[in-house]
Amino acid sequence: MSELLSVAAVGLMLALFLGLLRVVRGPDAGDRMLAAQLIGTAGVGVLLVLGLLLKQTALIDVALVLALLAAVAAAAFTGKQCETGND
Amino acid sequence: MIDVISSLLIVSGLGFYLAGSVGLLRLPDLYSRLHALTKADNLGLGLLTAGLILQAQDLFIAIKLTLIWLAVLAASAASAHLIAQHARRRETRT
Amino acid sequence: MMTAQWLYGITGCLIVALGLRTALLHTLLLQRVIGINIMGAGVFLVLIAVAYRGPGEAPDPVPQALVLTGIVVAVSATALALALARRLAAEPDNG
Amino acid sequence: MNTTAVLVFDILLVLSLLSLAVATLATRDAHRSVILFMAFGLVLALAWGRLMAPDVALAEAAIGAGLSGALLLAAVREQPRQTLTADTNAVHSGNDAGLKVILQSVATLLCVGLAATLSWALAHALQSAPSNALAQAVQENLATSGVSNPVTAVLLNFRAYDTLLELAVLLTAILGIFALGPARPGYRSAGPVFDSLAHWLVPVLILTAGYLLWVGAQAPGGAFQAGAILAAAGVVLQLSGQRTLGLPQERTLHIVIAAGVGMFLLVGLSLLFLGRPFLGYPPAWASALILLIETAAMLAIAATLALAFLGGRPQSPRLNATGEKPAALSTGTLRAAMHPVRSGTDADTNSGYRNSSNEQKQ
Repeated sequence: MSELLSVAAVGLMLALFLGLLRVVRGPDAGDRMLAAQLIGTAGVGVLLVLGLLLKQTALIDVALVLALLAAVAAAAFTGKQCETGND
Repeated sequence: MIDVISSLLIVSGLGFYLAGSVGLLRLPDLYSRLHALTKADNLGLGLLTAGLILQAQDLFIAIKLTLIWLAVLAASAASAHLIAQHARRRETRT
Repeated sequence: MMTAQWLYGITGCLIVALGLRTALLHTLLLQRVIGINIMGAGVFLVLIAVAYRGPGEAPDPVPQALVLTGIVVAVSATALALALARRLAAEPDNG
Repeated sequence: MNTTAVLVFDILLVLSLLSLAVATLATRDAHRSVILFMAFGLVLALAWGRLMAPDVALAEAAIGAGLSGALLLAAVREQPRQTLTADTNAVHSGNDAGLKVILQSVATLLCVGLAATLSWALAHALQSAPSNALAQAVQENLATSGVSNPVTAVLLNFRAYDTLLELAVLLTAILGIFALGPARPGYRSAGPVFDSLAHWLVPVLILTAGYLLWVGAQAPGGAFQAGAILAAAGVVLQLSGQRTLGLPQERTLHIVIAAGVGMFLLVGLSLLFLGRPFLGYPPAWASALILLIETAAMLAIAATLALAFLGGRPQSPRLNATGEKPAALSTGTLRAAMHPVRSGTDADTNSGYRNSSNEQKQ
């Protein structure tokens, strides 16, 4: 089983790496943020798999924090400031 | 038996992840990328956590994994909407 | 087993150099702040790589505690630097 | 565990880190750079998890991937791109091109030298037999420290002085931010989806913070991680239009900010008074005292980081009381507040004044 888990970790890391290309390439800020969200979700997957693989249950907590803070980052990205007025 | 089911779930979850990444890279514009990513990603993580829950013997861990999946589901639905809204705002402004 | 230490440690060294170069040379103020942050991340990477003892082994907790302290200090220093930059931009002479 | 798979995993992770660092630093667009930096923090959290440092991974996930990104985004968004980010050019533009090239190559050489020296030091550290003296000392004394998570034991017992001084650094930073000017204008809600996100995210963040604080004694977690996550809850509240971040006002707020250092000193001095060394907890009380200090530290860290997101001294409620909605302060008003005498000569500032006085009338 740990064989499969380590392969899964590599696969998830590969998905993350592909997402990185989009973050770097853009072209728009929205594209980058979207790809950052993908990296977040892939990161959650990697942490969950690593947690079982390395027998570190604490990594599940890290995954939870990562998932929540990715939402905070998206909120910060789209937050509207008062002074920007009426759009 | 459980191992087989769990392996299948994990592998198919992985497939969805990779499909999401490829979609993110290959699709032409932001809105279609949004659609590819959020669907594939949530399902990918869902299947992955389902597979991992079968592996984890601990009930507490199983509950936590489910909670994480639910959190990601809600968060990514909201953030996908927000990013699309943001892009749309910028588009209409210019 | 120890390849991981080398891999992450050397990466940390490279990241320190990259961050420092930006902090010294970049013309944009915000980029300099980010450069210093990335330089810090490189230092953390070196420290955590040294603390690593292989899979399944308990790592050295002292460098980990140092890095934990470092992360929190770095974010507060970043906040102060951003406030300084904001004040700088608000000065009519520089704005 | 498959060693090749682990190696491939490590190489992919390291490559991601390096390429993100390069991309973050190479771009000249501040907004892009910030998003890349957030992605860098995310991947870094994975590296900490991989290197068996879950305590650090928790802090990085909260701070590197979320909080500092939010801080930087707010800084970028506030002003037109040029004003915040341009113009350290003035420093360089006086020199001719040749001198600039020399300066750049000297700096680059310096950085290469630094990387080489660091690598040499690293090689030295890794090749000599790992000195486990400190780790062993921690392990031997863990039983009397009052907690069973070694990192928490180091932070709050064995090297409590460091943590006390760290909290003092945080306090100094927030006082510096207060001294630099008033807070930036607030946010308004970005629509119903945003609101519903905030509605469940804030309570879940608070709950997670409490869980991590409590669990920090036996497992990865503790005051820093919990404080950062609580601060993230404050940031979300602020983004959804709450000016006060759910924080108490004025005097109570000042007490909360100083709570970490204050509780540390209180405990340390009381122990001194009772004939123990400063911060030398009696083993029987250690875990209770640590929890007490950690709770105060969490509140202080959360308040400090959430206020840091405001970017300045919070406005006194009097200012907001005149308008029906929170007063929208433009950059012009910020300038006016800073330079009341010069404001008459500056056209930009004038318009800022007019805008804000119009708003007050409405």
